[in-house]
Amino acid sequence: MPQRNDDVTRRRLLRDGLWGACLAGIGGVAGFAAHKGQKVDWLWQIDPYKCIACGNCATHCVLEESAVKCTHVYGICGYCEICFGFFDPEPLAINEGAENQMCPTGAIERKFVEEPYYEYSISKSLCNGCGKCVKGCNAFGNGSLFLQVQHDRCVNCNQCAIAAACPSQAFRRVPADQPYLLKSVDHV
Amino acid sequence: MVRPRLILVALAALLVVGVAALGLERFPPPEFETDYVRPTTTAPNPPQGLWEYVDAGVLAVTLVLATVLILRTRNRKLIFALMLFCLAYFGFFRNGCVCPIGAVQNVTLTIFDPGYAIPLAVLVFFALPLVFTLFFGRVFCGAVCPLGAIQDAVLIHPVRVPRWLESGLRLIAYLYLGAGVLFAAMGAMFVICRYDPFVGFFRLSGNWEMLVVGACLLLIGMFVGRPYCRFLCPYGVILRQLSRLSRWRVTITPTDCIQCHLCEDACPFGAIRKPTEPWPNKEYQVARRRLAFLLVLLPVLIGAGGWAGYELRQWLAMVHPEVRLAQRIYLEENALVEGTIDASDAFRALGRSSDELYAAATQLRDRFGIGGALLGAFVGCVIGGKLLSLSVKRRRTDYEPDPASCLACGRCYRYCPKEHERLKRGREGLVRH
Amino acid sequence: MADLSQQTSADEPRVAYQTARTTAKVAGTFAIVFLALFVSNFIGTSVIAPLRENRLVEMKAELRGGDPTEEQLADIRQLDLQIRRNRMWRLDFAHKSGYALLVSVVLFLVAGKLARVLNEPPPRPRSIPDVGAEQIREARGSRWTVVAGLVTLGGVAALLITSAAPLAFVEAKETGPSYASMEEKRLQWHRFRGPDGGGVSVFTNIPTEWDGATGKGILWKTAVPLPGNNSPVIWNDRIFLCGATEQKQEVYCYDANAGRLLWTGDVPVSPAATQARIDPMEDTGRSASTMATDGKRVYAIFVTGDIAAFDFHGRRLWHKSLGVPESAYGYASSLETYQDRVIVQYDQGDGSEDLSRLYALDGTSGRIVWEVKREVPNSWTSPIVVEIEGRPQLITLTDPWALANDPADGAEIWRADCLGGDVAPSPIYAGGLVLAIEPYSHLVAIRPTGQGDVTETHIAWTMDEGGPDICCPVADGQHVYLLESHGLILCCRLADGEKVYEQDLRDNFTASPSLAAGRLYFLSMDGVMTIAEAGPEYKELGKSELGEKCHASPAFGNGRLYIRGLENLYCIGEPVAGGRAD
Amino acid sequence: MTQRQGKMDSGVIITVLICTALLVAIGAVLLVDATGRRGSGLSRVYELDAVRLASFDPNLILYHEVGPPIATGFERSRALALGANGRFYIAGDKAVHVLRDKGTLEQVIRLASEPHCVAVSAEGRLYVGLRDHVAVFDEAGQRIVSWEPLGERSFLSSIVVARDDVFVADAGHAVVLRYDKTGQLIRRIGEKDPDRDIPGFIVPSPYFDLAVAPDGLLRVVNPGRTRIEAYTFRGDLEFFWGQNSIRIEGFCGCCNPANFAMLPDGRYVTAEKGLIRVKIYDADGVFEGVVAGPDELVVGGAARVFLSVEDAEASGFDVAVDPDGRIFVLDTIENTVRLFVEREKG
Repeated sequence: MPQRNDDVTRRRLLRDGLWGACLAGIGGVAGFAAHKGQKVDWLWQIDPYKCIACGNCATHCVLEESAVKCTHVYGICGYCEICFGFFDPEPLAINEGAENQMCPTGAIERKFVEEPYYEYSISKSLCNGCGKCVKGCNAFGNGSLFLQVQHDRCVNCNQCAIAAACPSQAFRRVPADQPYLLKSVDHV
Repeated sequence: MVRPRLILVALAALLVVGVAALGLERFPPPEFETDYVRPTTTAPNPPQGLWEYVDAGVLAVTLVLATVLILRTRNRKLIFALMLFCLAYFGFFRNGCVCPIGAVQNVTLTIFDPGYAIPLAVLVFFALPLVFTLFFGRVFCGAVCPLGAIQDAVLIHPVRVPRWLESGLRLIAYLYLGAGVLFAAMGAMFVICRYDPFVGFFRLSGNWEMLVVGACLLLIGMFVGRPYCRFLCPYGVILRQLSRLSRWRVTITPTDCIQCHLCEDACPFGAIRKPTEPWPNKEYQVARRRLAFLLVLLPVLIGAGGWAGYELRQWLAMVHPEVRLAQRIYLEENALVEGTIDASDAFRALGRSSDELYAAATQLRDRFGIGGALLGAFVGCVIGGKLLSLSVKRRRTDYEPDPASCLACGRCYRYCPKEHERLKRGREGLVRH
Repeated sequence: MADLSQQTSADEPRVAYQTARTTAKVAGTFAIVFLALFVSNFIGTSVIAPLRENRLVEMKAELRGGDPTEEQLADIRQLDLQIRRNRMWRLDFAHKSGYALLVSVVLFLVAGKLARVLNEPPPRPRSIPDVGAEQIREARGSRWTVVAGLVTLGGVAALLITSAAPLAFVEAKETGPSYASMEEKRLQWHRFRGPDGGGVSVFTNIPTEWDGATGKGILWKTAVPLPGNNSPVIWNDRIFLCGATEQKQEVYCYDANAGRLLWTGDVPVSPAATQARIDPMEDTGRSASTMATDGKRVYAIFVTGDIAAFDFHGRRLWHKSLGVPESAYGYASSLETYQDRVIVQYDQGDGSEDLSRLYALDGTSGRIVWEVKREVPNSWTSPIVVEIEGRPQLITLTDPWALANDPADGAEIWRADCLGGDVAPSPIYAGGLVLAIEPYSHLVAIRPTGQGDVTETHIAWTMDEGGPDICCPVADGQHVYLLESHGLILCCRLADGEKVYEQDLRDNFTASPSLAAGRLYFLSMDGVMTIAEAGPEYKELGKSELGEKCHASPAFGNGRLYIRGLENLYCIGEPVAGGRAD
Repeated sequence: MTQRQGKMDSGVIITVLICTALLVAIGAVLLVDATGRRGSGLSRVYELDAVRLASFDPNLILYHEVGPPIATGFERSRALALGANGRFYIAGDKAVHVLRDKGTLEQVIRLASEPHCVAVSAEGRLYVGLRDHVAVFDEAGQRIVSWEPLGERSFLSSIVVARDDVFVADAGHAVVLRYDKTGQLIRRIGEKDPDRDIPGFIVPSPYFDLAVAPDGLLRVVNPGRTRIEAYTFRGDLEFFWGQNSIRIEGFCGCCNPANFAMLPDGRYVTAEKGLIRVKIYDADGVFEGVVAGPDELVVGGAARVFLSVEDAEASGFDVAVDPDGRIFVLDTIENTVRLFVEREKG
């Protein structure tokens, strides 16, 4: 039946055409994407100037222990004796007693440097990224404490769960060769 | 005349009110008398980007291996072993991110967001399985995809899903793909990743809700073969269509079908199609009329879908955080809700003007109008096309897997007597050599 | 595995099967146990830990009052340590139980799978008698499911489309901006003396006869709680007016059809005003300024300089003080709206201190959108926004300038030096001319098409046979009618200012004359409305008495006339008006 | 299968299991809080309740705001000084704006860099403190002289002109410099000196204010110790007062008050950053009352205090007092000058 043969050839032609079109389509999309520059990977990071330290970082991370932790830039720190990132707003006394500390996980260490300066540092293993100290330091201090995604912990989800839940849209993708958005220290 | 200038100054003054001060300067830290040295801030480096390329390489190798195992060696045990390896590597070892399924969104965002581009590795993850599918059918699904693998591994007691139910449920995947692409294009959210049910298992950590969803899907997957792949997977939708055109593909029998019926129930995914029998004459007439009606219906469905999608733009846009924020701020400003939320507090603290926000949100809403219309048209097209394809009589003389639905798992091979013959020949050949 | 079963003897698979089955059962049990542990740990983290933490907060709060003892401090430290230890322990436990769960599940799966494979029946095809029919059935079933899916999707979409869309802010933008257009305002009485402040009603069905004593023609009458000389403003079926005493400043919204008081809005007296002890002239009162609405919000300002905005449901959107105005007789300028802004003419002082301002405030927030400083003394006129040659102009009268500003940004368009003294009658725009009155002196007509100082170039004519000190003019396109407060009506030709007639009503007036359907309405302080035909000669059509003293100008709705007496608000008209204006 | 019955049963069980799992899965998907609408869910130990911390008895408010705020015309306003003639001198951005009483911009003095502080002498000369040096301008806004720069580390934060002297607070070096009017450095005041019982200033943030009191002594904030110290012009520490507390009678945070001014009768007007509040202390440093609290000073009130980094850094409001005791507050967030006057008693 020549009729049927014709039919089969036509169908095959159509199929081949479609096949070629699909291949070309994939190639086109891939080519477009490949030619857009930017060959490094993306990571998630918090813009400290947008962050309001709402606490979502502590609980919305897909990791049991959040990948977001407090970061301290010493160059901005005033080494205050009475640090509002360290002390409860209404401390009973100015000492390191648990009742006077602000950090609920006890992750901030206070170390005497010299009269009247104290060094504060974050134990990353204890910090859960709640941002309570960030609020205190921002409001009263120099803002040397702020939250950052720690890239040794972050599993770099394609859609960061905290980013989706961030009320101030402070999360953004950053190129992997500049993985942190640290507050700048202009004078150093 | 001084007045106009003063007005301008006053206006300028008014304009800057509410704009938070920028350009903060840093105040020098104390000068220490002791030899105290200021520590530098530690910011742990991200894992080396090299892994990405290793992943891409492993993907390529496993795809080649999968193709060989599925199409040439036809050995289910080896396929299963490869699948377990991929599950272990891409899933548990590499934490299942980025996977080709999510990469659809990255590629979409690349196309629509001028400030975003994807690294080569992600591009390879997106494109390679597609190319392989175009040549060899769904070998990616069969042996490489970790999400498929985890489901395949738990499949213990397969039950048949009635064909009618399967056809209906499959629509969800199309919708999911459409929504995933739309929201990615708008920069709203990668929904496919946010609602990935299995990645939590790979990481042994996750939001409990999604872990529960994953557990439920796996529970279902013990009886219904690969529920995510068949009814939800957005990437699978693309692979289905490409697989229809594939050059080489899985065949149940290595040679000719002898119509022994033995493979009939072999496929846990309901992908094996029986030979067709001629319809009664009456049915032909009905079918022809139905086909004509559906052909007319198709453009109507596309149009209606597009219209509905456009009309739904306000709902769709609510997925975008900017739009949600604008809505909230509007409600608060007009005293339509009580109190504030974190997002509105943050908005005010950051000193953006609400008009600016509304303008941005309105623009987004309009873009969602276009996107929604396209999504609607796509859904209409899918449903119309589905109805059409269900109304066309296909001619099959043998038992063969439906190229679209076949997940290339290789389970059916051993059901075919011809396959046993082939294996036997092979063993004999081996002995002969 | 299948191959294995084929090669071994019959018993072996049986044993293997049993073993696999038992293993699966044991592993499954373990999995359930670990799952339970995992979940209980999760519950511990999310329920028990917060309870402890809250207790810690309470303990800290208790100590804050007095001097803490050593034991109390020790208790707190103990609890704090416990909480933190627990947290680490739970994290660790979650990790371990997670792994254990994973291992047991994997074991269960492997064993279960093995058992299944070992026990698998050989492939046995089902015998289907009629494959063709089954295929047709299947296809039909599938089609129906797809149709069902389509219907579901369509239903959900329809439901969402027809229900209220969530994006109110776009909605507001889409249904036109969040304010009424000038065209819409034309059908309302949105400010002092209605659209353009001209005192002209677009409705022709305004009542002409009533009697307060018998109640004839009076649809309703309702008491207004606080005194005020401001006039009602109307938006559809709502009437707004306000009143004030030294302690209280209130805004009232009445239902136009029944006279029911719908809501009362409170505008706090600012402390500055309390302290300043404002003592306005009695004729002015504490609430002389008429409110204005932009169709979405209403605005009120009081003699104290306190200004507030309310939505139509009575929610106060904002209030602020513009500073206590220095006004000789008390601040009395009424408000005007332009788009979503409220325009405040805030002339005060004696002109030497640079106190006077013209403000445009954002209606939604009260923020100052623009302000113009003007070196003019206090005045009592009200601003009008009128469209002239397609462009809106904000016209204000001061001493000595008649000024036009662009309501969009406050930029001055033109000014004419033509007034003096305590200017009180507001401008009107009629027949292409802006008409301004200098009390006791003259009426001046300015062509509002100039730029800059137009004193020399754009004054069309001046009629200097006197000018009212309180009442604003009204014009019908041919003539302009002036009403002096002792009752003298002065009618001039609009084209050239030639006097046409004079008529003395022998009564006292503070309400400005109005015009509806070619009839002039003059409301005397005794509440007597004289209605006369507009035209080149005076022709009285009748008089109607309200029986209550009236200081405020009447407001005109569709078939209705609203008059504020000293104590009551009257609605004059038929029970069912001829439909709504819009 | 051997038992037909058993198979039937397992079919039912499987169907029920699948349906249950499906329902649970759908429920869980709906419960996912992808948008953060449920908040963090952290317990009360993680709360920093600004509203509670900032609350105080409203009866303590002795002042009220008068008139609309006057726009400074700056994007970042820094300091406010009052001239003898009722003029405002406002430093900000890269200029000093001179405003007449009701806010008319009279003069703009452009500068090459950002001014940090400004003072006007009785003769009408304008002393502007830039980052590391003082520039002097005449009444017409012409630069007369720039004094010697003080070095890389210096950060001038306040300047005050007495009869013959000019005092400059250098926050970077935590020292007060006494100059004569020609710019000759006479003395460094307040450097740590155990022999003279001077503890030294602690200045952790760029706020370090001073003033000359009617009693002829210099008053300097020691922000790190949250107190105000009185020095003679020769640099002897006479007395100090002030306690650290978030309660209304104290100065809160690491370093406050950020700015202060002296009322004509020797009382103090203090402005705190962080928890923004302006308060009155009597001449002995006993808390008297509040001019305005966070709710009066900031849009959004105390709740906003802990949110914005930029707000917090810009929250060092400046205060100035005119001879009638009216208090002008430079609102550095909204960039306006706001006037507060005393409420009538009773």
